[in-house]
Amino acid sequence: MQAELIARAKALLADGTVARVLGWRKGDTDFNAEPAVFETAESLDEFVYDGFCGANLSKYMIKNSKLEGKTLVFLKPCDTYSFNQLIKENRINRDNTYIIAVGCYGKLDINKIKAAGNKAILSVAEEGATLKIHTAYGDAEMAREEAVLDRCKVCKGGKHVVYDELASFVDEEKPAAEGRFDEVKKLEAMKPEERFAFWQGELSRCIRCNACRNVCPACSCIKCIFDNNNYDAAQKVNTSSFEEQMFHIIRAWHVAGRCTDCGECSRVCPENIPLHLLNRKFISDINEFYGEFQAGEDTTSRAPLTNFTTDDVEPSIVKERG
Amino acid sequence: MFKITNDQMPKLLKAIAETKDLFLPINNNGVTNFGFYKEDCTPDLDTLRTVKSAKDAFFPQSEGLYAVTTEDGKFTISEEEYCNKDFVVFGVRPCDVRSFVVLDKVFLSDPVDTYYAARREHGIVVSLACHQPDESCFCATFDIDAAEPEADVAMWNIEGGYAWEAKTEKGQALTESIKALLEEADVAKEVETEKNCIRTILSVLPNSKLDVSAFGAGKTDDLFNSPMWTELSNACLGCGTCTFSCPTCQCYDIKDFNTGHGVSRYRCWDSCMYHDFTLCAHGTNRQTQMQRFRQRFMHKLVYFPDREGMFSCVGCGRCVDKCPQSLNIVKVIKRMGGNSNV
Amino acid sequence: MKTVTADQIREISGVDTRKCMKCGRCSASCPAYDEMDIRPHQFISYVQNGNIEPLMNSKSISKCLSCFACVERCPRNVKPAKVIEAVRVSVLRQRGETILSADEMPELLDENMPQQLLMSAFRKYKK
Amino acid sequence: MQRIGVFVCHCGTNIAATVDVKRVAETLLKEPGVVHAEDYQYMCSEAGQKLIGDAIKEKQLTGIVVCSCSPRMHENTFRKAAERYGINPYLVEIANIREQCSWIHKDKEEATEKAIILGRAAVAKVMLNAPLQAGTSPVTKRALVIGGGIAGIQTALDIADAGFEVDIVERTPSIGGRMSQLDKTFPTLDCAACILTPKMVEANAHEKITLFTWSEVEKVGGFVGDFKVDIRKKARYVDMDKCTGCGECQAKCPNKKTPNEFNRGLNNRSAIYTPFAQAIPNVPVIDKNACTYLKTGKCGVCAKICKAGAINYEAQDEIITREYGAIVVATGFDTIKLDKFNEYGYNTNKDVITSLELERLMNAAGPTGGHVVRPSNGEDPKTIVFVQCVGSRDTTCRGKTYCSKICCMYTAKQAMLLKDHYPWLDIHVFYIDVRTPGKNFDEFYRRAVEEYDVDYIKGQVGKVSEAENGRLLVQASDLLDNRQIKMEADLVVLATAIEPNEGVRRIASMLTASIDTNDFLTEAHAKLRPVESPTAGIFLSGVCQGPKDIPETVAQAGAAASKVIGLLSKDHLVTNPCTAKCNQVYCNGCSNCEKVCPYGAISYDEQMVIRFGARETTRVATVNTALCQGCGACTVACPSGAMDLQGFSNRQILAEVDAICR
Amino acid sequence: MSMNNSEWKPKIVAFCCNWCSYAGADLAGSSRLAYPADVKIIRVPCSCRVNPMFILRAFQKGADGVILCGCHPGDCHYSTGNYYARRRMTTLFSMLDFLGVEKNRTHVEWVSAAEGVKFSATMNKFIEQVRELGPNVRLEDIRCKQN
Repeated sequence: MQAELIARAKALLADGTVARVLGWRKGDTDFNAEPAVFETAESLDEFVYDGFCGANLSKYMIKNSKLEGKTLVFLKPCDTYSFNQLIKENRINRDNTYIIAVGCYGKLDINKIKAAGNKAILSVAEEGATLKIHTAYGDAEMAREEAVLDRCKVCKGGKHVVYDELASFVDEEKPAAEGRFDEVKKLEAMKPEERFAFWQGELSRCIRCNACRNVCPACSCIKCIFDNNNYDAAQKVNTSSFEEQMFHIIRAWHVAGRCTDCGECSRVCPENIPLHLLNRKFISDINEFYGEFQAGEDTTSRAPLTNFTTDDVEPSIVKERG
Repeated sequence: MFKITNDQMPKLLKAIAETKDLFLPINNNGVTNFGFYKEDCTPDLDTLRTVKSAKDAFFPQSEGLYAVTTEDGKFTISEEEYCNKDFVVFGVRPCDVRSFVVLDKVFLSDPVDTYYAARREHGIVVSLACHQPDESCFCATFDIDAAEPEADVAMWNIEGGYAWEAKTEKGQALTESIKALLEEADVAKEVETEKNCIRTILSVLPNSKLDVSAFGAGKTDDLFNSPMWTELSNACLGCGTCTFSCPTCQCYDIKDFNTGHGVSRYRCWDSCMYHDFTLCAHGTNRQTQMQRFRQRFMHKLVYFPDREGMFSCVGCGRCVDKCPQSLNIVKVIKRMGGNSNV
Repeated sequence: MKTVTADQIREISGVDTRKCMKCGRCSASCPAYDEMDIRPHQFISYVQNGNIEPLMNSKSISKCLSCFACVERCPRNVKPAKVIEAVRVSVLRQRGETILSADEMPELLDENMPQQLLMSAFRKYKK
Repeated sequence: MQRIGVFVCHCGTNIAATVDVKRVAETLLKEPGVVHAEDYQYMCSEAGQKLIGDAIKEKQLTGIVVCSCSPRMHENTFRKAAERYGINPYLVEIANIREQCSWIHKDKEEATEKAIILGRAAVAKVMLNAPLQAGTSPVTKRALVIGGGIAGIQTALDIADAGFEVDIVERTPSIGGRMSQLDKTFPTLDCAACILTPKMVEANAHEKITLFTWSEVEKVGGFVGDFKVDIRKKARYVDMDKCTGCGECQAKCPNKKTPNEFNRGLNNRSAIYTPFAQAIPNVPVIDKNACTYLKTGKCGVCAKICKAGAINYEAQDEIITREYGAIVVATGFDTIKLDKFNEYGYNTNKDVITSLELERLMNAAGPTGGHVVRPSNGEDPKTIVFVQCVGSRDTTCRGKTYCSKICCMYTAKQAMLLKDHYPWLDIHVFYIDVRTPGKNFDEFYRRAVEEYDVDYIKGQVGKVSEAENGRLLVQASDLLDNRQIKMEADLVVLATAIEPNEGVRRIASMLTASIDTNDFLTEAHAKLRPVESPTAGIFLSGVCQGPKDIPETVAQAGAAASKVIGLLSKDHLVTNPCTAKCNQVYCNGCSNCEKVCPYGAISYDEQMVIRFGARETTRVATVNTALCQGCGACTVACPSGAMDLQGFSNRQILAEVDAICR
Repeated sequence: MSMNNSEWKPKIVAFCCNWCSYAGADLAGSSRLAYPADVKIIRVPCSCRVNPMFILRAFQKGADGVILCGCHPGDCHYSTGNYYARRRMTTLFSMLDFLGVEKNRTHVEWVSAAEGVKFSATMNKFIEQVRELGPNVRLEDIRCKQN
């Protein structure tokens, strides 16, 4: 499938349809491919598309779609939602974009492979449902299933909501996984003090590196209020536990109704804080209060928080539902 | 040399914590970071790398400097107390130990950073050799021996426990204070085996000895205008993961916080990856992410050697592991300086 | 015997007698009015004035059918029947004995007797 | 460096009795930035304002905090004072230490502490106040009156007489309203028609007045001085220009089975109808729900009969858009539904009627030609019982908590008139209280008792049922005699509570005028601004604001008119400068703000901005300050904080929060 | 702090919209309908002006409860402001609950300009709720506590 994508990209570059290609470049190991822009056919030889290409490229299109000429971008099913949402918010120039929809069978998480006890990994090979892991301390195998990112376990399905052409290996029919809100429900079922303890434990690890924010396609503000001294809220570190909460509550609230649940925030968190749960809680609330809503499904509908009906639930619902 | 068994280790930690603050790797919900010892914490000496480095011990992510209060229109300034009590930083890996040397160059040179100096004076570093180095380790590039910790006390993993060797006076004193829990033993042979083991693994790791000949003092003109930077930095999100996990990044900002009954002035880490880094009234700090990205690596690999005669990277590999988009100093070194492992 | 105070009546009944605007719709609606010596609207007024003794001795408390017409029609939600009930309860409490016991019930039953009457009688005559 | 002056008002003893004003001033003087603080008996007085002026000059103040009554009361006073003494009026902040402090707290220590904190918050806010310049907006010199009853007619006439154009929108086919249904009016017993119809004619003939009958307000946009209103002119099916008002069509219409609304359903009307003989305009409408032709396409009698050819079955609703400078709401009232009062048997017994129905029975133009009969059988009544306060003063879910105000008087009127016509009648009035405040009102009521022998009984009716002989059995209590009354009657008249007309809530929300739980429109101030809605440019006339009788309504109508005239006589209005403002450097161009703006005040276009040292052309938001009303919805929708509200900026509110919480 | 609970006075911040609730508060005042001095009102033009940030900030700086009052749904002076506020606060409060913050520390009440009685009753009830919870610790910023 990688060869197919390279061939298409080269063809589109050659016939002048696109001026550049946004994809992934091989890393110096099997598992650290990076998002990259390719402008020549030769450079595309470094292009890679495999299980470790988890990064969502849609946010890079804010920058790239402003450039002269079209940009070819490869989007996985879940990335297309982010892309659509950015179109809705006028952040991306769709006309300047050429999208090849690529299939996805769940992206791999190197941390899970490491957590399974593999140290000093020299290579990882995907062979069907099995991963062959070669390390300095010996070789190992593990089921691919066990090494996929958490977000892929609750995959939204194989459908691409926006694209110009589909790659051959795309499975648009791939069903959505069940249980997307299970973790949220589990927390909801806890007592408030348990929930508080849980989040204290998690958020206390936050080092305020802003990776979650900077990777988030919805957090694409020209300047974040947490960086802006005009707002009286700028912070560079979490000097107290309040600031951890403040940052993550406001961040999640700002993207509520706009977050497509792409899961990048949790993927990039160096401290493994399950940040996606905050976003997913908002999604689950919005679904419950205002009807099912999937951000990025289209480019025109009003986001739930910039919309209303006259008979919306009252805030007291939070108290009433126990 | 002493030996301490795995069973005795918790007691040892407790004993140290009784008289001194103890800063050590603690596991919190599967993630290990340095933190202060508490009765119910889960010390974790097995994890090779904590997410954040040990640098917090001497240069915490944020620290109060002084507070200003007003009453009846008068200002009162109360300074934060300097560190005045010995504390132990435990389980520091050799790369992090070296990072203190880098920090010392910055903070102990004139004018001396008194807050840092006070902590350095009172800190006792207990280091632990890297039992199982990882693929992202490249400390040997900077002549750090993962098998030979250079701290107040050095420790090695050996069968059934750890070998313990005091290397300095501070280390001796600490050893004396907990001698009851240590077992005098001739473990030199086991330590030697461990060292060999570590070195053997390092030799097969892909990055263990990178070629950094393209970098170092005087290389500014060669590298600054390289077209490579654009390509290398293209995917950079501008987050602070690399800087905040880095043991040698030493940049900070000074900020004020209005507590309602006064203003507390504190300093906190800053990241050169941030667009408001070193922003001041003139408003023309580094404008593009490429410039910021270049600054970070040029600083570590060229400017610091220019000024201090040493690289300010210790090859711990944290940024290699943690960069959200898999950009890192190893890629920079390899791409700009040739691909070979020497 | 301890005297019953107006506050106690108000507490038992949950009625705020100050709400009464003296319209008389309770008495106008009362089917047992002619049987009563003290009328529903007077009950409110008496309690408001703290004059409980006459109420305790009034035959009205056993004449009230608890039909709640007064409660239904009162425009101010005053609930005179509840006040009457409260006085009745107070009297029974003072009397301290059960006049009607569950054992006696079966022989009093008759097929056509509405359940509600039974309940109301039980409420009325049992402590 | 800011130089803030703090002025603490005693408000006589209103504040000073519970707040230690001296201590407030002294404490606030120690706040950073405060260079002057003093207290005074009445800050709002001329002398008080001069104190402020003197301090501005002497201490070169850059901001002013007045600790006094609610800003809703005197913010404008102090802003004007500041301006007069040379500083921008928007550099004034009010700390509300009367309504929200001294009046609700008893403990002096506690109230003083709170006053200090409120003062501190105002100081913190004023430090960040920016001088704002109010803009101006033009005034459309035309008024809209919604409702064509006596209130609407009077308001329109007064405005028109002052030389301004007025449109009246009336949803029924004719103007005239409730008053046209009445027989005589208290306390002088003038014939309602005699005093109303001339006004109706005048309104119709007035060159400045345009009537839109059989029309409704569909949509309201814009703001004071420049409202844009869509009016739906419902299809009349009769050409207003051609119709001569001969009435032939109504006489010949074969379909006469529709209950006559004007007569409160006491008789029926034809499908093509004018509500009453003196209707204005005297042009019938076709009731499309009743007309055989419109429902089935068969009939067409009216079209055939009409010599003027005025019938047009193809007519459609028409929407016209008109611009106005001011809008007067005069939507009037109706009687409440009596479905919840089964004990009176209104729905089951034809001889139980509301007082408005009695008016129709007594009216010479009514269904019985003014002859009062029992609706059930047309016989003359011998005994009539009036029940007061049906649904009024009722705190249960069945009625209204308020006193309907007019019932006592019209009942006395009706009783007297009945006795006048039918001296043999036996009339009983059951009352709770008889309320007759008003000129000659009590005298009027006493005449009913003393001269006309109307039997007033203190007590209420509990139940009205049908006696076996077909009469009504009234069960009531007489509280003074302490007896229960069971009497037979032929007619029971219920003094039914009144409520604002149905649909007023819809109108209020279109106008964004505030409305209370009983659906009465709220006045801007109960005493000082009784005919204005809090929403600028919206005025209130008649019962839509609260129960009132005809003289009061007419008086209020005139008052509303004079307010409108005051507004329309200006060429420009000063606009509120507290509008949203977009910092385009930080604007993402995401359109979130545009989506939540209720006024369409935000637009987007490509503009050149200097961002982080570089020029770029990008999509950014711009606020049209003439349209923006300053609600702030956009500021919260904006994730980057680019959108802020002047006068209530993020930093100002946060500063208040900080000051309060510290 | 060595205060016992009966002496403890909560800090309550109330955001009131200018057109309804602030006027309702004024009416409560002119009707002398008492409520504890613990409540301090901040006037905002509309409930939709209230940013979740303001609420969190209040907690950070030491508030023990935050209440937002606006016009009744449908009665907003700006026609739709309170509908947005309603969604914003519903989601925010739900999130605070999810993080384990006590639900009774936050409240939204619709109070019209005519509802002085309701304003006063609402404040009394809210303060009572917050009193039962005691001081806010879950959303506090320890730096802001006065020693």
